[in-house]
Amino acid sequence: AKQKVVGVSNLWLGNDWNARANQTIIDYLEKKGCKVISTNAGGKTGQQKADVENFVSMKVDGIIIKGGEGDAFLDVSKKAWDANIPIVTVIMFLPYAVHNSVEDSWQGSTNLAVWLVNQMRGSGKYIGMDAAGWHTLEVRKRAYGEVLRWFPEIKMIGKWHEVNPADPVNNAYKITKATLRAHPDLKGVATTWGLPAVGAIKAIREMKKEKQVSIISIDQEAALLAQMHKPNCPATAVVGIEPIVQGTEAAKALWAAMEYKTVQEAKANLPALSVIGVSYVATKGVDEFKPKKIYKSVNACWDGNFSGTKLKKPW
Amino acid sequence: MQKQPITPKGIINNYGATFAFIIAIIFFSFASQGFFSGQNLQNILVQSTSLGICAFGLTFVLITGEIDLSYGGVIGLVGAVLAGMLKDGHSIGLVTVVCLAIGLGTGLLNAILIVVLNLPSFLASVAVMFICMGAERIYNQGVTTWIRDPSVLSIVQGSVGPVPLPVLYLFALFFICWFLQTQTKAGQYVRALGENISAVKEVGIRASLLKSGVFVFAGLIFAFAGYIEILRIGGAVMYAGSHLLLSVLAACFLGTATFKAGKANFPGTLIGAFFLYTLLSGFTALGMKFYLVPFAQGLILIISVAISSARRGKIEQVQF
Amino acid sequence: MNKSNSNAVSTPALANEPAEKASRKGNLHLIQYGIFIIFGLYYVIVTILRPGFLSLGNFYDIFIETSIISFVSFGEAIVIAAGGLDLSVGNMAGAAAMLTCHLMSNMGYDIWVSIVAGVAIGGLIGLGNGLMVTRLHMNSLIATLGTMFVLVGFLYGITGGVSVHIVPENFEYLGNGTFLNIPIPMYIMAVVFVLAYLFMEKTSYGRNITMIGGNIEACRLSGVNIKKLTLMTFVICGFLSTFSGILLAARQAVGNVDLGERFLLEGFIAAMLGTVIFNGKNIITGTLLGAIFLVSLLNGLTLLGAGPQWMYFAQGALLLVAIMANYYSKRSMLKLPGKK
Amino acid sequence: MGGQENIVIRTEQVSKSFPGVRALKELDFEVTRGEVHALCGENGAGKSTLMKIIVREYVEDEGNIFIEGHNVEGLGIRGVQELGLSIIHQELNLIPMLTVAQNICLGREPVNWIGKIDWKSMRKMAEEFLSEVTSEIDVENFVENLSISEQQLVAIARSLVTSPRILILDEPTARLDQKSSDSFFSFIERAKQKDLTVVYISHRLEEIYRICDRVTVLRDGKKIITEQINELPQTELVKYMLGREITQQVPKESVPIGEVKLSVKDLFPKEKGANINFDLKSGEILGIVGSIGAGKSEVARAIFGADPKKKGTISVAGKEVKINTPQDAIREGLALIPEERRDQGLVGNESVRKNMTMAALKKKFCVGPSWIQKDKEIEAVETSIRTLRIATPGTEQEVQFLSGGTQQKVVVAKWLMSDSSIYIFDEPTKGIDVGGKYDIYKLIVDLARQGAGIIFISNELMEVLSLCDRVLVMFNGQIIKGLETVATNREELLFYVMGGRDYAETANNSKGYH
Ligand SMILES: Nc1ncnc2c1ncn2[C@@H]1O[C@H](COP(=O)(O)OP(=O)(O)OP(=O)(O)O)[C@@H](O)[C@H]1O
Ligand SMILES: Nc1ncnc2c1ncn2[C@@H]1O[C@H](COP(=O)(O)OP(=O)(O)OP(=O)(O)O)[C@@H](O)[C@H]1O
Ligand SMILES: [Mg+2]
Ligand SMILES: [Mg+2]
Repeated sequence: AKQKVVGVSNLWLGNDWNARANQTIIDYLEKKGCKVISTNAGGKTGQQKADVENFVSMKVDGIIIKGGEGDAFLDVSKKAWDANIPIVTVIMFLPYAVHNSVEDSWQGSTNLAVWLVNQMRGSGKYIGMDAAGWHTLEVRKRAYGEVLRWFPEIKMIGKWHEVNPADPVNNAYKITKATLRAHPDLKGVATTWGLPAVGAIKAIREMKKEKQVSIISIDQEAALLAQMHKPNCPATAVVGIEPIVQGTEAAKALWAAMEYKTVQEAKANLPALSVIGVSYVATKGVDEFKPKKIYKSVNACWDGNFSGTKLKKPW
Repeated sequence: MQKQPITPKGIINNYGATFAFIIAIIFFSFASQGFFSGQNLQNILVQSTSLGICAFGLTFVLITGEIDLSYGGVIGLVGAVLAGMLKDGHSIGLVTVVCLAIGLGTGLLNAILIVVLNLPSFLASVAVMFICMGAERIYNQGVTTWIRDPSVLSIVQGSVGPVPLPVLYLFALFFICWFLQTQTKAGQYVRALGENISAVKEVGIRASLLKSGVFVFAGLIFAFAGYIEILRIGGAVMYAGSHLLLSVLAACFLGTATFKAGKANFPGTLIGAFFLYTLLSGFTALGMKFYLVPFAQGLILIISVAISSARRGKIEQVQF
Repeated sequence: MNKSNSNAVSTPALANEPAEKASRKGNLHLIQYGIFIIFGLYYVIVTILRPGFLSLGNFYDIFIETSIISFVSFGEAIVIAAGGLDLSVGNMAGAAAMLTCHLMSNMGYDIWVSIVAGVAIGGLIGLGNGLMVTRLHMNSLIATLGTMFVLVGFLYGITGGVSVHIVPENFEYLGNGTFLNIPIPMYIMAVVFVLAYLFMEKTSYGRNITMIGGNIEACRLSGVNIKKLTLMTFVICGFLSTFSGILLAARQAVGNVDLGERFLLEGFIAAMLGTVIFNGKNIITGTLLGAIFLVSLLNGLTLLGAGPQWMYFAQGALLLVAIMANYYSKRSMLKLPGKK
Repeated sequence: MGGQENIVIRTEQVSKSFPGVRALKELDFEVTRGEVHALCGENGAGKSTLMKIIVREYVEDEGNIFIEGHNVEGLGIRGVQELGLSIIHQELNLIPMLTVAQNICLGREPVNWIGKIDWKSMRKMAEEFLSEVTSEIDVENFVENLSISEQQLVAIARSLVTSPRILILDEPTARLDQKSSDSFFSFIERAKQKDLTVVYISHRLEEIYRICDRVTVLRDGKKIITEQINELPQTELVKYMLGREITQQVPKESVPIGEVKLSVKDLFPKEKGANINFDLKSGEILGIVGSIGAGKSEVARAIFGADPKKKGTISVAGKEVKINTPQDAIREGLALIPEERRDQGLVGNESVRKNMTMAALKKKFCVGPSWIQKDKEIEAVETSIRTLRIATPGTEQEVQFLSGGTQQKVVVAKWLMSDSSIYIFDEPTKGIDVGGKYDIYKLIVDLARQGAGIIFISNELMEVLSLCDRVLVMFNGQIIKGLETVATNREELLFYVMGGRDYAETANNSKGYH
């Protein structure tokens, strides 16, 4: 059979998670004998769209769109669909994709927020750091807010700060440090992605407030882990989506999709959506992240919850 | 009009990047099957539209001997307002007018700073860029806003017959700019202005009015480029302007090595814009590593401009 | 030495005009130093609202940050002085930082070897920029834009986008350590500042570099080696940019691919402030002040809890204020005709 | 002179100040219809300023200006053009990368109904106006390819496009060589017959006496006198301009001629021109004259290494040297005072001090490899300012604020500091007033006396004849004649400048016929 060509379009490859996930996809598909072309749009949605368009007009056998905004690809993904090219998305949603592999940012973030509330004992000041315009980060931000809004005693200083994606560590460091000077009673830091947390930890260390401030963040960046590994790290909890799992999942789905004759067939047979669970790392107070149980049958669920009660099994 | 000795060396000097462009197309066509297809060439045209249009605005300004980097902010601001107002339910007609008005306004602001107050254009336009970025951020609150109305999207994503609309816009605007600059009085003065402003003043042409006009016109073009870019993407992503900042510069500079050695000109800019996307598409078609794309874009920019600068024989300085 | 025998010449001319010229000076200073007044006021206001602004700790923060951007800014200022512009400073800084981190943490080379390699690559790229400008007669704006694209490719090429976590602790010391309670970067900045100042103000090289910026042809015809000096400005700029990149990596203990990008605009703003603050004279001191202004402006805004939009507005306003101050002080000297 | 209606330009009590300088002081000035009115004065007297106010490029601080009886208050440049006024500026203001035709028609391009320029009729229009002054320039040529002289003619042609009735000429002949001057003067003669009023600014007395009817003298921004030209002897005029008397125009002095200092063999500057050979001895002042684009500057620049040369050998003091850059030339003791002092000689926004020490900075004012000794520098600069009588308020004044003559002295001072022994002066007196010229002649003679060899390039034949020992005539890139100044005269020189072959024979022939 002819060698299959796969295009992987990355919105941005400038951090560990993206680089790692991209590499996982490449490795998986190459092992299957595909030729993989991966592109990096450097954070520019316009260019990412151009990359995908190029894949379509090259008539590749399958496309993975990793990162970015589904809405931007509506028309080009329709074209791919018409040309019978299956698309798998990673951490984004697209109606014309045969499979969307997304991360569980919402649950992870709400859990982190719970942890932060506990660390702050329900009151105090915190700051938020974010990067503007990224869909996945927006979800995380909202999930944080969904929890924190129930605690009027927990107050955000100013608005969400925007960290320059090109300079996340130092920028977050400056913001945290300056805020600590203006508000010495700061108790929490919430960031929506990994590298700002690195800067925040550094600032808190330098201000000797490790005991007072807690940090939550998503992304288990190597640099962040390294900071957490060092002694006297402020209480930190991070949630991570595992890049290898996410990448493998997406690559697997695409490989499966390419085995079908048509995209319709692929879509009919593949799950439309898969959610990759998150993993937690916390230096303190891990109890809030107890593993959740899955009941494989209804009976087991009944037994787990209602056995020994007066309730009668309805079936 | 042109009367310059035609020698092989002269041709290479004047049309270096044009040749490189043609060679690149031939190379990509033979080296990969996917490249030379109607679909792919059409893609390249469509992809270069907003970049090309924005670069026309910059080319106009470069011809006057100034520079205007404000598009780095204007495009984003226009996008934010466009998507935001549509979301609030305003009609596309009104929104279009507002977008163009923003271009007009920033163009005027540039004109006031650069022409009336006589500030150096490089710095003043960077300042305007910052101001627009701030305004953009205020307007969209740091959130990407999507445009859902298909009839609005079809302004850019649609086509007449086989021709995609953006391509029409690109060539129409190209023709307008080219005609204005080379075939009309005002265009002559704009070129003259860039060469020797006191000569223009001396014959009683209102040089400052003209220059202001160029900045305002460029502002309008930038706004139009933003409008196209955002409708092409389908939503106002954050800081869309700074995404285009360097590529637009690169397209204009490639253009200086394309037709008129060392001088900004519209056919050159058009080819410069195509060139950047041709490389992206060609390298993808060949399955090259992604980081080779900027690498090659940079090298080609350097080489073709080097060829056209070689005959200059002296060090060129930057004017602020 | 040919001294003409001037007694015989009975020159009458022009004796009348110079006497009056001295009176120009007065009002000029006020306009020119307007930026100092504005900043003075700004500092007072921030201090009233957020007393933490005026603490020794914050003072250090401002100075460490200043020292990190100062190297790029000095380099850029020197290039600008000779009539060039270097758009690749940010990527040179990034390339140096990533190369150093990569060699040191991933490949296990000695710290100093890695640093030297990082600095050398900056110098080399600078040399490349300089050669393009002096030998191929390219406009520096274009040449360095090209370099910038090439470097983006290079950066992703060597690292694949993965950030490098810095392993050796004593490398971090460069960015975070203190000596006699004063942060190390400030020492480095002080040394570089003094050297750059002496170079630009007290040596014939610096003198001629500024002269080239004024009129390159006149310099060439006066026997100034314009090629060598222009080349030198780009090499110095590349060389100094690497300091910023490597120190920033050391400071944040991680090297990420985009790390240098911020230096382009920040370095440019500081350098431009530097060339206008003292009216084109004494650019190194001016640049240092420019960097301090820029950093303290953003620091103050953060202390006030201002959102990102205000950061953008502030940078735009800072540029405008500086160039306007320069413009009005120049204009009061020239009284540009035709502008009624 | 006639009644009010005959007065075409009238200024009343016009004053204008630049910061620190009062350029014009309560000036009354009148020009009557049909006359050629000369405006004289030293550098910085305010001539150009007055004209710029009249054409509305500057706005006066006080006073009134009337053109053809209209008060120009509130009129723009276009407005006064419509009153029939046209000006040719002291500075050449052409656009190098446009063609001659585009330059001439700038601002008056013929267009068709959609606004497209009608290239054909534009070309015709340009040819028509250019033919008024010269027939030797192709209107399709790019201005950047023209010599300065030719460009000046184009500038004159351009000023005619508005069909002016009043023409202001600010030193039009400063850039014209002898031949183009002649065609320019015949243009003026024709213009006079057509009742054109001309205001003529010039530093060249012979021209003023040749073509002007009346003269106004300005000094320090004040009007000194207006007089019929034939009632004012030259010496008087100069006296009014300077406020004192100059007895001798050129301080001619015989200096002993020594050994060969510089010898140029088979020099081919650039592509054009051929085979330049000459020797220069110490103490000698060697003039080079020639018409438009004859290649004088080209030769000077090739010797100095300012432009790359095709081939040729240059020997200094008998030893062959390699000169490829100005640095090489300076090392061999050469100095070039270039033609365009603002563009090539000075760094405008830097101080007098830095400009003066530029060429010798490393050699004389640095210790170690490059450490500047500022005291030594200041001392040397102050000495220079004193001995050359440079009119500057101090060593730190930016040179862009100095007058033209003063600037030229700064350039010369720069080279004096570099201890050169061979000086090439390329039209050093262009646009400089009588007093300034005198100073420069004096300086050149002093240099020669001290044993320097001097090449003096000029278009003013009289000054060459009286200053130089020997003169080379260039035509079309070649040296066609070498003459001893004592054994020649203005007519002979002009004959060769215009490309004549053998003067003696021609002169004999013409004698024979008469
Ligand atoms: N734009 C200006 N800014 C400041 N000073 C000026 C300006 N233009 C002219 N001056 C000054 O005004 C005075 C008159 O200058 P102007 O150019 O009118 O003299 P001029 O008689 O034309 O001299 P020249 O014979 O050298 O051309 C001089 O002192 C000059 O320095
Ligand atoms: N008819 C012409 N058309 C175009 N270019 C010409 C013409 N004649 C001469 N030139 C150019 O003029 C230049 C020689 O000028 P150069 O400056 O050496 O002359 P010059 O004798 O110093 O003249 P000037 O008196 O104007 O200073 C050459 O580069 C030549 O190309
Ligand atoms: Mg004058
Ligand atoms: Mg000449």
